[in-house]
Parts: sequence; structure tokens; C-alpha cells
Amino acid sequence: MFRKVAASAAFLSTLFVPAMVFAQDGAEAVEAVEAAAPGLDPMFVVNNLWILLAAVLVFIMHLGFSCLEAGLTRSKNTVNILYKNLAIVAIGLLMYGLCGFNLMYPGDAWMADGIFGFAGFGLDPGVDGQTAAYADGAYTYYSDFIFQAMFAATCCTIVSGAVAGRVKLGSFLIFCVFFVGLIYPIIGSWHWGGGWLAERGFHDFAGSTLVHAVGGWGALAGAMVLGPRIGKYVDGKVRPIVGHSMPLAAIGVFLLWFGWYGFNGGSVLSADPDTVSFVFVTTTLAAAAGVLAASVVSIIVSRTPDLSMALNGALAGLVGITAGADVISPLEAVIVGVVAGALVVGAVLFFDRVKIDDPVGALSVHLVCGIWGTLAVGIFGTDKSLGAQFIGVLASAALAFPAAFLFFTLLKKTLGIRVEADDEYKGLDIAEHGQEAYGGFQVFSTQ
Amino acid sequence: MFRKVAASAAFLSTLFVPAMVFAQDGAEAVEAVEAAAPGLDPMFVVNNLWILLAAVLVFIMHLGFSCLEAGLTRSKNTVNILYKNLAIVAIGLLMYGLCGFNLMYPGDAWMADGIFGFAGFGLDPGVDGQTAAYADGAYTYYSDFIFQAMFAATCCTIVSGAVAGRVKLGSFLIFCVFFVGLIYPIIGSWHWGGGWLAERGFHDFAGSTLVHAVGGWGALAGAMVLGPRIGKYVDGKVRPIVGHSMPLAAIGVFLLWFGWYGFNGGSVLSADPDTVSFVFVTTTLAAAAGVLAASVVSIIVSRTPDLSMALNGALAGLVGITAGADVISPLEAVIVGVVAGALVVGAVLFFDRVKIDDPVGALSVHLVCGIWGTLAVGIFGTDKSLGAQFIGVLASAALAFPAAFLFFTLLKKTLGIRVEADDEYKGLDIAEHGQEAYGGFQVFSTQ
Amino acid sequence: MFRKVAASAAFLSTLFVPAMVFAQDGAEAVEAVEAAAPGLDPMFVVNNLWILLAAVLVFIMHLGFSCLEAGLTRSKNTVNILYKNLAIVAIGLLMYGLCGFNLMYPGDAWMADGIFGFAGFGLDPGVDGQTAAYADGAYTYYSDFIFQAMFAATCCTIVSGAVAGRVKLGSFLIFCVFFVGLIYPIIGSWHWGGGWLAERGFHDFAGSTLVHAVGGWGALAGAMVLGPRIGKYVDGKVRPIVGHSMPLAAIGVFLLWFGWYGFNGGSVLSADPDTVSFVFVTTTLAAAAGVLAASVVSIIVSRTPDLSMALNGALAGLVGITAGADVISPLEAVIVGVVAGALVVGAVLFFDRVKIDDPVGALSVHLVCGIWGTLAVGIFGTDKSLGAQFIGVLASAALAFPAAFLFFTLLKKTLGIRVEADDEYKGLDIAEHGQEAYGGFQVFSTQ
Amino acid sequence: MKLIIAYIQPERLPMVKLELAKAEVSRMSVTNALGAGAQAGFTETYRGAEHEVNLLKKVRLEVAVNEHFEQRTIDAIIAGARTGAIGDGKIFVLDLPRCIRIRTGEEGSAAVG
Amino acid sequence: MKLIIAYIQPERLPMVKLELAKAEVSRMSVTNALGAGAQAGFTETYRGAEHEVNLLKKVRLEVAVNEHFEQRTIDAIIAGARTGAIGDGKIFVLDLPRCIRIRTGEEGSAAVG
Amino acid sequence: MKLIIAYIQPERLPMVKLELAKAEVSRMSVTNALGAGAQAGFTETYRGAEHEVNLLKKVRLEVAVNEHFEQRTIDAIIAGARTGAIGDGKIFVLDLPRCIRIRTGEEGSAAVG
Ligand SMILES: Nc1ncnc2c1ncn2[C@@H]1O[C@H](COP(=O)(O)OP(=O)(O)O)[C@@H](O)[C@H]1O
Ligand SMILES: Nc1ncnc2c1ncn2[C@@H]1O[C@H](COP(=O)(O)OP(=O)(O)O)[C@@H](O)[C@H]1O
Ligand SMILES: Nc1ncnc2c1ncn2[C@@H]1O[C@H](COP(=O)(O)OP(=O)(O)O)[C@@H](O)[C@H]1O
Repeated sequence: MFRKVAASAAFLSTLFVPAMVFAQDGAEAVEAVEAAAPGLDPMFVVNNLWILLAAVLVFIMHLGFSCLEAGLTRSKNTVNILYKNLAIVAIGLLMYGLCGFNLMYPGDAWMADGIFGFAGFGLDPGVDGQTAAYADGAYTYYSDFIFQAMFAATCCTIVSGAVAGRVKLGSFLIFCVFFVGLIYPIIGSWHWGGGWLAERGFHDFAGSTLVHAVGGWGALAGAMVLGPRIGKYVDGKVRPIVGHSMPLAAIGVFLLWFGWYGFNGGSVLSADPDTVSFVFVTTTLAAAAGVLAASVVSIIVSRTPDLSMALNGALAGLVGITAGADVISPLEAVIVGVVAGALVVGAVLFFDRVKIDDPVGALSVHLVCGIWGTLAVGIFGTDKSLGAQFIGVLASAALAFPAAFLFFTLLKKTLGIRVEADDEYKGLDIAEHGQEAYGGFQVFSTQ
Repeated sequence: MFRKVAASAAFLSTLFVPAMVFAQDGAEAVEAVEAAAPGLDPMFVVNNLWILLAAVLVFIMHLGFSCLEAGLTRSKNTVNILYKNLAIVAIGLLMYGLCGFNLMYPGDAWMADGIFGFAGFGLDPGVDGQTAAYADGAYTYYSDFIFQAMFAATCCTIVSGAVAGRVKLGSFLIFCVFFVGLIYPIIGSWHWGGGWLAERGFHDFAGSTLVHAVGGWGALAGAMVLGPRIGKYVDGKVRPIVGHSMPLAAIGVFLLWFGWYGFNGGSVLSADPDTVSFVFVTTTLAAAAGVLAASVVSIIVSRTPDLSMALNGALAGLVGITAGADVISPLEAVIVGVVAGALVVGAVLFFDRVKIDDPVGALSVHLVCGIWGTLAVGIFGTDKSLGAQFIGVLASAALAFPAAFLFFTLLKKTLGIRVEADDEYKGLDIAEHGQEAYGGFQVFSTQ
Repeated sequence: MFRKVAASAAFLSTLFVPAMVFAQDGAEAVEAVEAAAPGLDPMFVVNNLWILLAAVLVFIMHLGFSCLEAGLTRSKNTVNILYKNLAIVAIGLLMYGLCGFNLMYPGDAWMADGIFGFAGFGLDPGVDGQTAAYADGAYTYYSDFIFQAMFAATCCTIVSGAVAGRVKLGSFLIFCVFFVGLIYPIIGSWHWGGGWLAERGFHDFAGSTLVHAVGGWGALAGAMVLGPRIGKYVDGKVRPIVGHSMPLAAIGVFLLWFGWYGFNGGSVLSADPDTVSFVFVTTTLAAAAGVLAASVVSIIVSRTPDLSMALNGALAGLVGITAGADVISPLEAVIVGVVAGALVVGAVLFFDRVKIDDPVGALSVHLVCGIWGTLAVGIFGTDKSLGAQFIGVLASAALAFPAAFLFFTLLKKTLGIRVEADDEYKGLDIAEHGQEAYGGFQVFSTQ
Repeated sequence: MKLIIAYIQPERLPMVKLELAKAEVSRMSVTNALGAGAQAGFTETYRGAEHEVNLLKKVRLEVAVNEHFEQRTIDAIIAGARTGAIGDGKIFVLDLPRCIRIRTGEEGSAAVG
Repeated sequence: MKLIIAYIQPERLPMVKLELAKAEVSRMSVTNALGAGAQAGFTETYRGAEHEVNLLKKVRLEVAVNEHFEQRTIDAIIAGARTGAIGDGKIFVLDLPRCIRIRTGEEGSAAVG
Repeated sequence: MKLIIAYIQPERLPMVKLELAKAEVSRMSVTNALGAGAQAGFTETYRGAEHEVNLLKKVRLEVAVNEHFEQRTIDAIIAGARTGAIGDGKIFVLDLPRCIRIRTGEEGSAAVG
């Protein structure tokens, strides 16, 4: 009971912050809406529409993540995972509105040049924000915000997968406030916000590094500080902890792939037929190649085709192509996907060997393939420098990992971040929520 | 057996009506399609495309409703719920084509001025319907129809959730024919069809009242006439009847949220970058705020974070912002969402206290938050009158609730609307369909 | 063990082919992307955007197929079905890029005039491919490819449903390489590629014949060569083998319906408001009518409303309208849907009577209603010839069925296509993958 | 000692637990089962084909008790489970020569309670 | 009276029910179970890690019969369940001193049938 | 022969199997069960309403053994299942007069092993 109350208190505290400020966007905003309309440039309208649709597609990726993570873990933790992912989306969106957007795109408000900037709390389209003037006729201020906001929560969802089945809900959500509200946008500002990485010629089209690897570093930190789930590594051997629903996992991956057309396609930041269609093709081929490569490698490794590996393979290909979807040719995209698909299987085995327990393969997919994708730009992209790509990878790692590691350690020392063994046996659904995911079903769990 | 045949007969009768008429739209329509094409205004094309895409997004909300309702009820009623929701969509779409659209948008064909009009059975785009002339370059006649038709079935789906687990299939579908074919479009005509509410300055952007509260009144009538499920209220105490699949429920809510971008965004009725992006932001923030508020309140109430409440919170925020998504600022949208999220938890407790059994929280989400959202427009919207909002809420209640109540009572007296206790124990899947939802699974049901 | 290794080897071999070539699309492609951009025609941009979005919608149909097929079969084959469908998508996309696209749209590269042509391996947009010049301002080369590629895998997925529960994974995937890489595009070239069927006035708007019936013929061949599942027909009687998850099946059908707006709507090949909105309406009404007709007929036949039939009814209506969605009026669309919905139920009974075991109704939906839809164009379409439609139906049957039958027979004689009885009892999940779909759940399977 | 096995209708479980509690029997084990008895089954239809289901859902109770608790346990189960309709279920009583509590290693009567 | 417990292969249940019906035994209770016996298990692989599964799916039958039905019940089960392959299962027969029909309170032989 | 029934905590099953294997008992049947005993349950909340759950997940083991294996089987189960905490479970031992192997028709001691 005490545990519950403490966790709840911790959790509650994460909610006050975003609800508090949000100030600037008051009356002016509404008025701004009332204006506009006539004499619109159709190109502006269609570009903007695409960004909005891309945002909707990215939104559904959160359902994809939820399903994948729930499917690949045990049924006794399902309520917890769904709750966590829903809360992450809500927290991510509100925190991004509160401060993330203005940290990531500080405009002229750099405090440390190209390294840290902040344009203030809340949303403010200003005078021209909702007109074609805001972004050269590509999209409005609010379209910009909503598209970026949908991205933001992603990086925490990645962490969520790696810490599933043992993390305390309240502590984890506090971490999310910190990670999505501060770390993610700061790193993002270095490149997408026009900071120092942008100036060095680093190229990360839709975020192999800025989103996926950053989330992956957080995931690594979390998995390391937490330690493996009970029963995963016994007497030096890996004991598989089988996921409870492969259909859920498959739904998750297909939805992620589906949403990725918004993730990558929307990152063109216009509806330019040439580039968007090109990005669609590279994205698709890399994903398909990732599936086949992961299948082949998993057949070689375990003599049977492992569905969870094939699913991870699709995501591996997608993460891999994300950095260079606009500059890597279709043929090369296949290569990027093949390498990513092979890497992901190897990485799953590797992390198990070093006893870092990652229930859904978040590290293998997002961290490993995120890095691979970023470097692939240096290898295949015309006029791209492998050096710059390296710097980008290292720089983001240098902030994301230690920050996450320290924060997790801090939480561990204070509120605690891991549920007690007994609760882990019972499952987080009963321990943290007093609910079961599958009322009436006989689930036989001896782990 | 007799019951089954009677129910089937009742059900069959619901199907003849829509299949019969549909007359006007014959050869001319096809010819109209053949024309057009060259010299199109790109703005018309992009506006129209957005309406169509919004219709597709609204369509998937029906899957959302199906999943949510199935997930939050027991597994023994799952086939029934899925069937009901599929049939509602089919009936809703056909009835709306048969008469609903022409009742809701009578054009000049008002019979009682601003109160009741009917432009005849079937679809008829007329000469200009498929050109830019139809709606000032915003969309074609068929786009208009399909977008509105997707909305229509929604109000019956809301009712479906509240009567789940005990209603007779045939009787319920007959109710749907009546509700979606008559009541919903008549109320809709008062505002969106340009009737008397429109003239009074009532503002309901995408239907907090016209869709959600109207559905909610039907749901209230249904739940009252039917009475609670056996075992819900025992010796004056509430005994929870736990839903059978939280993943299904979560999939449902995410899909609803996803589709809501079409529901609200499409209600702009053009792709205007300013308004659509604004609506996306208010919609998103209200949903996120709803999640957190419902979480906090449910933690306070039951000491643990209740996933089903958090899920309802998202919907509460969405329903709440629906009336004013275009006139409420982002900051205010957060407030609307917070209030809605808190309201929904309170309402669930309230309805349980007064022993109105609403398995999925349809009343709390759609009725209570629909009213709240409509009033919120009066509170926050510039130049909006709280009085007019009140009138709109009352007027729609004054038709929707008594009509639904009478019709349900009529059905009760004639065909019967509630399955027998024995069938309720067995579950509607076996009782009404002779099928099971989860072939082979051991489901342990002692309720 | 040997079986597994053999199957794996067979499977591996399917992967080398697509990975090998892909050559032409190298550096030029990337450069082509770099160019373009300024002075774009907004109509080009919006048309192209619609094709891309349609491709995304068609993509999610693969999840729909996966869910439907998994839901309507037993839980012990779920991993296998999901894996198969994921692999089909990957193989389909890569094979279509490797050769399918250039077989289906040979341009001037006809070898046997109007019958067989091939424009070479790999993708090559050429100089103008990514500009408005490629398709009269409708879409780019890569948009064209991606939209068509998403279609391609569909025909194998149809086959997949009919052979579920007993086919060997490796052999089936080899069949897919053949079917999607050769047979499907050749037949497609006859009509969509501008071949001999196109010249004869055959009309198949979005593929009732070219996609659905072709897939259906493959499915028929597969089901015949394989024989029924053990226990389906015992002592001359049909013993139902109940699907394991109706929610999965319902999710599948709703997603298919959702994606069909891209399938049919995108087949307009432009965002023309008139035609696209018209197609949306006919598509929607046919689906709705299909649901109700299948419900009514299934009530008459089995005295209870069968959910799986109602679900098939929606698909029946959709498949039925696909050939003529652009030339059949809304009223006629309802008729097409009603007939399709009735046909599908009759066809399910028929195929069971002749002991062709089709677990998910793929033959009834795609083959029977595909043919019906194609002929319906001749019946209802203005200026369409029933004769030409017949020729199209027969011609595609004349290639698809024998080719598939021979190839399946060949596989049967060599690698084998059916798992052993013992493995069928255990389920393909354990037999072919060594995995279970629902870890921890107690599933009671006595079939 | 006796091992009492009872098959009851699933929806009677809460009542049976209540009656057992009144009789001061609080330990028991429950499994779900399918039962064929005098109760008629139902017809399942799936895709046009019918089949008779005559294995109906039941709950299986297992209660180990000391001799002098035997009758009151049986009475309590009957009190909770009886509706008078076919399908109410059966009670089987077996001799239980040995009973051990795992935690303490206690045996016999002390271990049962 | 006797309580007959049988573990059989799941897919033999329809046959066993048929044979029992022929032997005029129509009452029984069924649960699903996992069994370890002489039958070899299989290797499950998941994300590169393997583990041996040696608890295989079985069906557990419980049939209470009068003494003179004991042998024919056993014979019927064997007739329905035997394939000759390892894993066919086992039959255990227990003494059943008491049996009560909940609906009527009947005891003994009358209650069993 | 004896039929040993044991209720244990689900997560102890792997240990119990290990100990049984050490004791050369490799045949057994397992079902999942819910148990009420001395162990406290937990409160489930759902949509604001609470209810007490006191049927907790347990695993039920059934092992048929020859007399001279009785004690070592019991000892093995205890060795694997005991944690010292409430809820560890119970072992019930029944007399097993008859045991038949379906595959061969063998009876008695030969069939048990
Ligand atoms: N002889 C038996 N052996 C095993 N289980 C039995 C036997 N008789 C009845 N049962 C169990 O008891 C349940 C109820 O039996 P049934 O004959 O339907 O009830 P009633 O005796 O009230 O008519 C059955 O479904 C079955 O699970
Ligand atoms: N001694 C035993 N105690 C409990 N259950 C047993 C015992 N022996 C066999 N079983 C059950 O019977 C099933 C079949 O046993 P197995 O030895 O595989 O078959 P067979 O005797 O035909 O070789 C096992 O899976 C198990 O469920
Ligand atoms: N008298 C009994 N009859 C049937 N099952 C029992 C009985 N006593 C205990 N059990 C089973 O054993 C499990 C553990 O019992 P419990 O009393 O909680 O453990 P302990 O004896 O270690 O305190 C229970 O959950 C129940 O399944």
C-alpha cells in the first residue's frame, strides 16, 4: 500500500508541471485563426495538409509501440505497459507544448550559441505563424508544432520498451518528463533547430540519431540501471521470457511501418512530389529488406524462422533508412535494410550475452540501427561526410546516455525505480494497478 | 430457438427498408462523373481531398468503438458486440443515404421552418453537385455525403456501448434504424442543416452536442429502460464486471483519437491551413490533458492508476473539445481537457451510484463531456453566448432523450429488448449467435 | 529437424533473388531527386499526394489480411500466419521492384505484342520520371511504383488465406516469388499495362479480376493441391474448425475496408474531386450492402447471425464494386453489394460441399465476388460490354489457375507443400517456428 | 480426512464461497472444467456448418477437510450451488489418507485447515 | 463407485467421447492439462534463446461410475484414445466412497449416473 | 500406488520439476488452478469499484507413483516449492488402486512409471 501511495504521489507530481504554464497562447491565437483564409496559395494548402496528415500517421505509431511492447512481454504486465504508453503520449505532447518545442527550435533565442536555446514557455504563433509566411509556404506554426510534438513522445516510448516488466510507473513517468522535456529537444536543437551539428554538415533526415538513437541511449541507461527481469538470466544461461501475444506484436509493427510514411514522408516538410515519393520508396524497400534479412539470419542462428525477429527486422530497416531516406538510392536502401535486419538479430544476441535485458529489442532496433542508419548516410549519401555523421552520433550519445543514466540513478536512490521481486512475480498489472488485462482468461504463468 | 427466430425476423425487417428505395441516383449520377475534370481549381481539389481523407479517418473510428466496447466487456459478449457494431455501420451508411442526409440538409425543402425538412429519398448530386459550384470550391456533393454519413453511424455506436451485454440484437438494430434515420438527422438539421439553432448563434463545431450528446441521450434512455446487467449491483454495492481485454480497449481509444483528427479536422470543411492546424492542436492538447486529469482523479479515488479511466479520459478530452475546437485557444483546450478528464471519472462513479449500468462509460464520455464541451464554447469562445449553448443542449436533449426512451419502451413492450437471464449468463455470443469469440481459449467466467 | 532445415533452405533461396539485382536505380536516381522542386504545379502536387496516401492506405490492408486470416484460424497456427503475411509483403515489394513493375508496365518493351513485355530489372525513373511530365501531372514514377507495389503483394495474401493451417512455409514463399513476380504482373500488363485486354474494351477499374480473382485462382489451385485440413470433412460431414479470435477478424475487416478507400480511390490515379468522391460513395455503399445481405442470408441458412459471414459480406461487397466503382451508380452499387453479400455465403457453403477447404473464405470473397464484380461492370456500366468482361475473366483464369496449379504440383513433387499430420495437430507455430502465439494462455485444442 | 470434489455452475461460485465461509471452510482450490451431464448442450454454427457442443463450462472445486467437516462442507456447497435446474452439478468425496503443508512440513489434520 | 481419471491426447477427445457414448457413459468432466511422460518434448526458440518444453498439452477426463461400469469405461477410453504411439496417456482409478447430486441431494449409485 | 496432488506457487514449478527429476520422478500432470488459503488476496479496482480477490493463481500437480516412491516424491516437491512464506501450498496423497497405460494396456506398477 505504501509503495502504491508513494508511486502515485510521484506520478501526480509529473502532472502538475505541464498543466501549469502554457500561457502566451491565449486570445491572440484565436484571433489569428479568425483572420487568414482568402487568397490562399494552393501549394501552401497542400504542403500544410501533408504535414498535418503526416502528424496523424506519426500519432498512430504510438499505438504501434504500445501493441508491440505489450505483445512481446508477459500478459501480467499488459495493463502497465498500455498505461505507460498512453501516459507517455499525453506527457510528451503537453511537455513539448510547454517547453520542448521552444527548446528544440529556439529561433534566435540561443543562449549558448548552437548548443542551447530557449524561446520561452508555451505556444505562440505570433503574427505570421498561421500564414504562408511562417515557413515559406510549407506549413503553419501549429502544423509545425503538432508534427514535431508527435515525434517527441517517441523517444520515451523507446525507453519504455527496454524497461518493461520491472520499472516503477511513477519513477518512469518522471523520467519521461525530464527526457522528453529537456534532453530530447536540446539534442534536436543541435541539428534540426539549426544548431552546431547542422553547421557541421551532419545529415539526419528524419531522426535515426536524433529520435531513435537518443531514445536508444535512454533505453540502454534504463536497462542497465534496472538490471534484468527475474528469471531472464539463470546460471549464466538465457531463459527466454516469451511474449504473450504475437498478433499484438504484429499489429504493432505494421502500424509502426504505416506511421513511418508520415515520420519519413512528413520530414520532407513539404508535399514535393519528387522527394516525398522518393522517400516512400526508400523507406519501403529498406523495411522489406530488413524483414528478409532478419528472417534469414534468425533461421541461420536458431534454425527456425523467428517471428519476433522478422518483426524487429522491419523496424530495423525503417530505423536504418530514417537518417538518409532522402539521399540514399532505392538499391542502397535495400542494402541499408539488409544490414539493419542482420544487425538487429546480432544485437539481440549480443545484449543477451552481456546480460542487458531488453524485452522488446528496443536497443537493437533503435540504438544499433539508429547508429547504423546515421553512418550509412556518410557511406552512401552523395556529398555527405562520414566524419560529420560520426560526430553527430557521438555528440548525441554524449548527452543522452549520461543524462539518462544519472537521472535513472538518482531516481533509484530516491523514489526507487524497480518494483519489488514479489510484485514482479505477481505482475505489474496487479501490483501497480490492481487490474488484470485479460479478465476471465486463464493465463498460466510460471515465470 | 423461438427467441432466436423472433430476433432474426425482427432483424431481417431492419434490412428491407434501406435496400428498397435509393432511387433518384441512377443514370444521371454516372453521367455527372463522366463530365468534369479539366480546368479544375487546385484549391477545390485539395479541399475536397481533405474532406475525403477525413471521412476515411472517421470511418476507422467505428473500429475504434468496436474494439473499445468489446475490450471493456466480458469475452462472452464479444461476437455480439462486434456484430452489432458492424451492422450499425452498414445500417447507418445506408439509412443516411436513403433519407438521413436529406433530412439533415434539407436545403430549401423545409416543411416546418428550421425545424423539420426533407429533400426526398436517395442521393442526387444534381447538375452541379460534383463541381466546385456545389460548396464554393470546398468539396463535391458525394464528398459531403460520405463525410456526413461516416458521422451518422457514430451516434448509434455510442448507444451500443451503454446497452452492451444484455440487449437483444434484433430490437437494438431496429432502434438504430429509427435513431440514425430520423432522430439524429433532424436534430442535426437544426444547426448544421441551417435550422433554428443555427440562427440563434449556437456553436457546435464538430458535434459535442449534435453527435456525442445526442448519442449519449439515446444511451441513457437505453440503459434506463434495460436496467443493469445481472450481478452489477448486488446488495446495494457495485460489483465491478471487468472487461476482458485491455489491449483491445487501448487499440480502440488510440484509433478513436486517430480518427478524431478527421472528425474535428474535417469539420473545418476545407483544408484551410490556419484553421485545420489550429483544430489539430486544440484537439490534441485536450485529449492529452484528459488522459492526465482522469489519471490523477482515478488515483485519488481508487489509489491506483486505472487504465480504463485513463482511456476514457482521452475520449473525454476529445468529446469536450469537439464543440469548440476552432474557437478555443490551446491553453483553454488544456483546461477543457482537464475538466473533461475529471468529469468523466466523477460521472462513472455517479452513474454507478444511481445504478445506471454503462459498461463502457458511454454516458460519462459522450453525454456528460458532450454537454461540458458545448457549454465550454460559451465560456471560452469569443463572441459565443453561453445562453445559446444552453438552448442547444436542452433542445437536443428534449428530442433525443424522450424519443429514444419511448422507442425503447415500445420495443420492450412488443419484441422485448432484453435477453433472458439464462442467456445473459451464457453470454450473448452463444445465446444470440451460437458462436464463441475465442475458439479454444479457456475463459473462466463466474459472472 | 530435417524438414525444418529443408524448409529453411527453400526459404533462404527465395531471398537471394530479390536481393541480387536492383541495379539501374543507382546514382542517377538520387540526382534526379536533388533537382526538381521550384515552379511546381499545385495540381501535380495534390494528385501525387493522393496517390502516395492511397499507397499508405493499401499498405495497411496487409495488416488487415493478416488479422483476418489469423482470427479465422486456430490459435496454434497464428505465428505461422503472421510470419507468412509479413514475408509476403516483403517479398512482394522487393519482387515488384526487381521485375514486377517492369513486367506489368512494359511501356514500349513488348516482346509479344500486348501479351508479354518486360522493361528490364530494377527501378529507373529516367530523366522525367520524377516530374509532372511522367504522367500528365498526376504522379511521379516512384509514386506510381509504390502504389502498384502495394497492390502486388495482395494477390499472394489472398492465396495465403486459403492454404492456411497446412501449407509448408518455405514452399509457399517460393510460390509467392513466382506468383507475384511473374503471373500477377503479366496478367496485369494485359489490361493496366495497355495490353490486349485494354484494347478489347475490358474494364476493371481497381482489380476485381486483375487482383482479386487472380489471387483467387491461385488460392483455388493451392487449396485443391493441398487438400483440406485434417478433421474438416469427416464421414462426409463438415465439421467447423472455429477461428480463434473474432476481434482479430473484425480488426482485419475494418482495416481492409479502411484501406480499400486507397485501393479504389487511388485507382482514379488523380485526386479529381468528382471521380474520387464518386468512387468513395459506391465503394462504401457496396460494402454496407454486402454486410447486410450476408447477414440476412446467413440468418436464413443457419438461423443465427454469423459474424464471420457478415465480415466476409463487407469484403464481398468491396471486391464486387472494385471493378466498376467508377462507372456504377450508387443505387447499382447497393445492388452489386447485395448480390456479392449473398454470393459469398452461398459460395462458402458450396466450397464446403465440394470439400475444398478454405479457412477464411478467400475463394468465396475474392474469386467468386471478383468475377461477379467484373461481370457487373458489363451489366450496369454504360457503354461496357459484358462480352469483353467475360473475356477478361476467362483470360486471366486461363493463365492464373493452370500456372498456380502446376507450380503447386511441382512443389508438391519436390519440396513437398504440406506439413505432416503430426505437425498439423501440434500446429504450425510449434512445428515450423518453435514458437507459440499466446505465451502463457491456456488454449484448449482438441482439433 | 476427505477430499471433496464438486462440479458446479460457474456463476454459482460466489454463492458457494459465501456458504463455505459461513461454514468456516475458507481453503479450497478451483479449476475451470467442461462437463457433460444431463444438461442439454447447444448448437454452435460457424460459417454455415453446425456442431453440437455438449461440454459445458463448469467450475471444479477441490476442498480437503477433516472428517467432522465433511458434512457441513457438502451442505454448504449444496446451499450455494443448488438452483433446482438440471446442470447444478455433483459432489464427489474421496478418502484422503495424507495431507502435508509445504511451508511447515506439518501433516494430517493440522495441515488441512 | 469409482472415479476414473484419464489423461489423453487432446485430439483424441472426440473419439473417446464417441466410445464412451457407445458404452453408455455420457457424464464426464474435462479439463485441459499439461503432461510430462515418456513422450519427448520440443525445443522452443524465442529471440535467439532456446528452451526445452516437456510439458505437453493433454486433456484430463474425470468420470465417476458405478463399479460394474468401471471396466467398460476403461475399455471405451482405451478404444478411443489409443494410437499406439508414445504419449497416448494413462488411466487412474480411485475409489469413490460418496457421490451426491446437488440438484436433488440424491446420494450413491443414483447420483453417479 | 499413490496419487499425489500438490498445489504450489506458479513460479516454483521449474524448481519442483528440477527436484522431481533429481528424485527420478519424470512423469506428472500439471493444471493451473486458483486457490484460497491462508495467503491474503489483493484488491482489484476497476472503474472506481473495488472487489477483493482471494482466489490466487496456483499450479496443481498430479503425480502417480509406486508406494516406495511416495516419500521421495513428497520430499522433492517440498524441496522445490518451499520458500517459507504463506501460500507455499499443500500436498494431498490419495490411494491409487489401479493404473493403466493406454498405449500398452499394462496395469499397475509397470504402468505408473
Ligand atoms: N458421472 C460423472 N462423472 C464426472 N463428472 C460428472 C458426472 N456426472 C456429472 N458430472 C459433472 O457435473 C456436471 C453437472 O451434471 P448434470 O448431470 O448436468 O447435473 P444434474 O445432476 O444437476 O442434472 C456435469 O457437467 C459434469 O461436469
Ligand atoms: N505417473 C504419472 N503421474 C501423473 N501423470 C502421468 C503419469 N504418467 C503419465 N502421466 C500423464 O499421461 C501422459 C502420457 O504419458 P506418456 O508417458 O507420455 O504416455 P505413454 O504411457 O503412452 O508413453 C503424460 O503426459 C501425463 O500427463
Ligand atoms: N483445505 C484445502 N483444500 C483444498 N486446497 C487447499 C486447501 N488448503 C490449501 N489449499 C491450496 O493450497 C494453496 C496454498 O495454501 P495456503 O494456506 O495459502 O498456504 P500455506 O499452507 O503455505 O499457508 C491454496 O491457495 C489452495 O490452492
